Amino acid sequence: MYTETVMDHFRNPRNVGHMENADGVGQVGNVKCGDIMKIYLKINDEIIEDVKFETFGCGSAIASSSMATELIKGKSIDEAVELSNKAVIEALGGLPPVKVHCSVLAEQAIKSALYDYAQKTNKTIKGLENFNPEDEEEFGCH
Amino acid sequence: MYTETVMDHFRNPRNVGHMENADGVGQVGNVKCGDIMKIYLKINDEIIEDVKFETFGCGSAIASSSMATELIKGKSIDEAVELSNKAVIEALGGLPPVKVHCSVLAEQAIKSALYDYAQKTNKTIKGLENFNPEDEEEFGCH
Amino acid sequence: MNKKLYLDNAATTKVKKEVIEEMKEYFDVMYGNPSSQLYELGRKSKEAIEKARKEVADFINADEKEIYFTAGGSESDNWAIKGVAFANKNKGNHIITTKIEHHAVLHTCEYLEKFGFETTYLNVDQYGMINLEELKQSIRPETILISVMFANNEIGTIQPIEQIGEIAKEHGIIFHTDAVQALGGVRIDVKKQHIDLLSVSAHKVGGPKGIGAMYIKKGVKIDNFIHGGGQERGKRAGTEGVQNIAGFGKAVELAAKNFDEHNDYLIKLRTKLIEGIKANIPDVVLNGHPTNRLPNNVNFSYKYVEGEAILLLLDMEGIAASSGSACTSGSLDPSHVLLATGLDHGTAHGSIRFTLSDEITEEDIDFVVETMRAIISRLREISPLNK
Amino acid sequence: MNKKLYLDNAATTKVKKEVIEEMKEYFDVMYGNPSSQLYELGRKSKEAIEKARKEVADFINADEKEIYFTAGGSESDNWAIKGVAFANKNKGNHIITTKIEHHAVLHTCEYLEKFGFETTYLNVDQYGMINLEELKQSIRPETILISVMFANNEIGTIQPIEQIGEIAKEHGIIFHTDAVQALGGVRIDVKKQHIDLLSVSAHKVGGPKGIGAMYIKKGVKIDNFIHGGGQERGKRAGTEGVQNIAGFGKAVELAAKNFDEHNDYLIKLRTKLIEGIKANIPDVVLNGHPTNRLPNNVNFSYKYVEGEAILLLLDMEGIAASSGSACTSGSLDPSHVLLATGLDHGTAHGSIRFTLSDEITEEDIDFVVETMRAIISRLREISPLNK
Ligand SMILES: Cc1ncc(COP(=O)(O)O)c(C=O)c1O
Ligand SMILES: Cc1ncc(COP(=O)(O)O)c(C=O)c1O
Repeated sequence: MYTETVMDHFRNPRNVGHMENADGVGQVGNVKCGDIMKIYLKINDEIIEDVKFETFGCGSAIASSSMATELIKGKSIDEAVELSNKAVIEALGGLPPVKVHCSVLAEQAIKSALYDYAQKTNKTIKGLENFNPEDEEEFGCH
Repeated sequence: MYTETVMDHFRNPRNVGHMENADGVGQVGNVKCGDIMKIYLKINDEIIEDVKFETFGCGSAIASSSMATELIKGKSIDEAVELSNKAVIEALGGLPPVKVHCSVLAEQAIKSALYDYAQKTNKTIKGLENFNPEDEEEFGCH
Repeated sequence: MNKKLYLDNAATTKVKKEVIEEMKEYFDVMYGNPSSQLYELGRKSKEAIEKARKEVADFINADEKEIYFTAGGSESDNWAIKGVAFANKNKGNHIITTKIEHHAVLHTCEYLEKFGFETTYLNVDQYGMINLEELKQSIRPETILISVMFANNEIGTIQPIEQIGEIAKEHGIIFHTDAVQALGGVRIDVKKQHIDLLSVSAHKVGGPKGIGAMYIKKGVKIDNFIHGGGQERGKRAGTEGVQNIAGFGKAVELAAKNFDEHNDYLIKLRTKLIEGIKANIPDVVLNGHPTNRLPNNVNFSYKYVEGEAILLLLDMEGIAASSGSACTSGSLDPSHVLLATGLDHGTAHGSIRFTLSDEITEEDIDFVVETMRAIISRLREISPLNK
Repeated sequence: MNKKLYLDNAATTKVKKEVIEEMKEYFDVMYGNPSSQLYELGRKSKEAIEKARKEVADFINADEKEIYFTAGGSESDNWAIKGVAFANKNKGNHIITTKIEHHAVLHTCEYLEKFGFETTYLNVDQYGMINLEELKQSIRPETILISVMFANNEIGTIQPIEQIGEIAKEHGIIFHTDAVQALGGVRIDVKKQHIDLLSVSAHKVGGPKGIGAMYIKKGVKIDNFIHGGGQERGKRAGTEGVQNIAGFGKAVELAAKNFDEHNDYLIKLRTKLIEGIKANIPDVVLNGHPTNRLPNNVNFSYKYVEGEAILLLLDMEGIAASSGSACTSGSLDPSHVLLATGLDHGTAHGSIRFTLSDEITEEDIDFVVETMRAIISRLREISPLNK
């Protein structure tokens, strides 16, 4: 049911872990729905120097987190903000329809972390003007 | 579903055929129900010297006719009148429940033929006082 | 005893060698539950089901998503009729079917009376064909379902399905057809024939017993029949009989592959048997349509004799067939189908159906004709009728 | 990769060798239709069915005449509930069942709402046991059916069936039990336990998929569910899946023969697995009753991790199991059974069910414990929870 890339990122997730003194942290999802993603960013000169994630969730949630972190690592904030769930799905070689929400969560988690960074540093990030980290709470499960 | 005796009497029915100048003829059943039995009797000195039957019907109808004729052949009228469908079933080694009516038909056919003999000869036969060949028409099928 | 001749293929068929082969591994190698997609055994089972679904869909020109596996023709018929009735009760309570349907349709319609549904049973002519004018005239504003069988199981008559489909469509009425006997013997094209629901069963085409399918055209409003787990895309609950489904798929694949060749051969045999019986046995009546009939179906009534007795004598010669006689079913009346074609009870009692298969040869047909000639003449000697 | 360990025997079982052996000849040797009693092939099929019927009847202390074959547990459940509801509507419209039934029961009860029926869903305690007092208090004058499962498919909890039967009997209410999971693992005695209707399925006890049975106590008022031909003494239409029925009979025969030995062994394995997991993995919750549970069922929740991820990693180690996580079923919520026992959503998402079989050894159990220890600790490292 999962592509080889999904399985690879699930089995050997990249960028797993906690980060002390992160410049931005975002967490989305909730226990009730069975998916929580937490993203930590280390940002230097508008560049995402390092990224870590922790995820509670199914295989595709872990793989989506892993892939999403890979896709933004070393990229500029502007590039990271543009990361869409579609891009994550594409990079994973596809996700089953019932798992698409995992890629959405990954996108949201990264935006959340960037938002947190913007808040902490009093910056505005282009593309996050309308983003509200509270919003996704309203999604309900899936 | 049939005993060996039934199959034997069906395969090699005894006393099949038409009889010219029979002393008594009885026919019961109807085409609608799929069973007609016709019994011919040759009676001499109150003894059934010969008996023939013709039957339109299923295997057990033919076997019942055959067995019933065997059971009364050479017997006295009094004995023949006492032939019950149970005796036919017993002699056949049993009949499936849905086929019991075939043995009833055989009993009725013989009684009918004896009744016909009694009518023709103006005799009364003990045991046939309450017999009415028209009755069985009311049975309906089976 | 002679070679055994199985001539009751409308009752059920031998499971084909290739089908058994296909089924094998799903017993103890690929035995996973198809709902378990998270391990390999489950995924393999699911694949087997989807492969079979495609075979069935392709064979009747349906989309795979429109095929649902069931426990057989009877469940499909029950589902179609009850499902449509209960889902469309707000629209109406009237069903149209025919007098010659299988009991799975007739008894279901009768049962629905207790829920306030009414059924019109269309007449058939002496060949078993319905009258399209009568159908049109039977349609009421509250008619929600027309259920007419594709081909009859006893007399083999094939109905004008495409025209019936058109009439149903014109009136916006759901059209179900019981194609259990038609599968493999007649071209089925659910799109061209405007069919909304269609019932089939594996064991009539060389597949295993106890598995069938229903075609449900996308968008047709129908209630579920077996509620429970999410199998069959939430429309038919119950752990799938994977091995049976795989076998069904294979049987359909084979039927599709050899369709013309197979049926041409059967029609040749059928013609030979019909001609042979007509030429050699007096006082017989061919039941069903002379040409518009299933390739494998030969049904005659033999006057003055009764069907069960014929079957027993045939069995002794190693020939398996079936009869429309009441005596063979334990019921009171002979076949409702034969009576609907206008046969009198007596004649109906003396009917025998032979349904042929690929395994039968022309020599076998000669043997059947000769055997029947002997049996009928013998039973007529015993019979008091026609003397 | 290691040896493959199939630990999802509650989902379905491998078909036993002896069962396959028993089924074989009904495909292409004894392939007759059991309704065709006038030739040998048909009679042989019928005999096979009646032999299997006796096995099933004997195993649950029923009369042969009280056993009816169906397409599986789901059909049996649907038949029991709809059949009783539709046949007894004049007496009342109230059904009592539990919150932890299989969907074949729950969705059927929900469906019946549209026909005016009402259902009370009994609560269960943390172990999954119903409360007999609550049952008694739920009974109304219009209650026509109590349906309580014998043993639960997810957590293995066994209900006090005999007491429930007594209560139903006292009140003159029909008692149905879904014994699909109980068959083979718990002693079933329909007389002693006052059971009126009971559902079972072959594929949970080493038989083939797509065949089941219903016990209907003599005299219980129930409508037919699949209408049509006269099969199953006129109570369940459709050409019988003879090969499947023969296999079911054999599977039951084997289950009856090795009952104690088999279950003692499973309980030994179960105990070892439960103790092993408790001793080696922190923050786990045993789901279901500690002792009053199916011999082959082990169900734990592992906090801070999600079930699908566990299953995927187990699959890589060659272990097949199942989970109560929503992610494995495509549904929104985790298992309704686990939630009914009071688990919070998060914990419920992290539940894994192992269901054992004879083929599993004690060494296998050690391997499972060690594998689970590694998997859980790895996933907890990835998890943001409990840090
Ligand atoms: C408790 C219970 N009831 C009913 C069923 C349904 O049985 P089947 O899959 O044979 O339809 C199952 C198994 O899936 C079950 O575990
Ligand atoms: C026309 C027709 N409909 C329905 C059925 C029922 O199919 P099944 O026996 O698979 O339930 C049959 C066969 O028995 C049939 O011939």
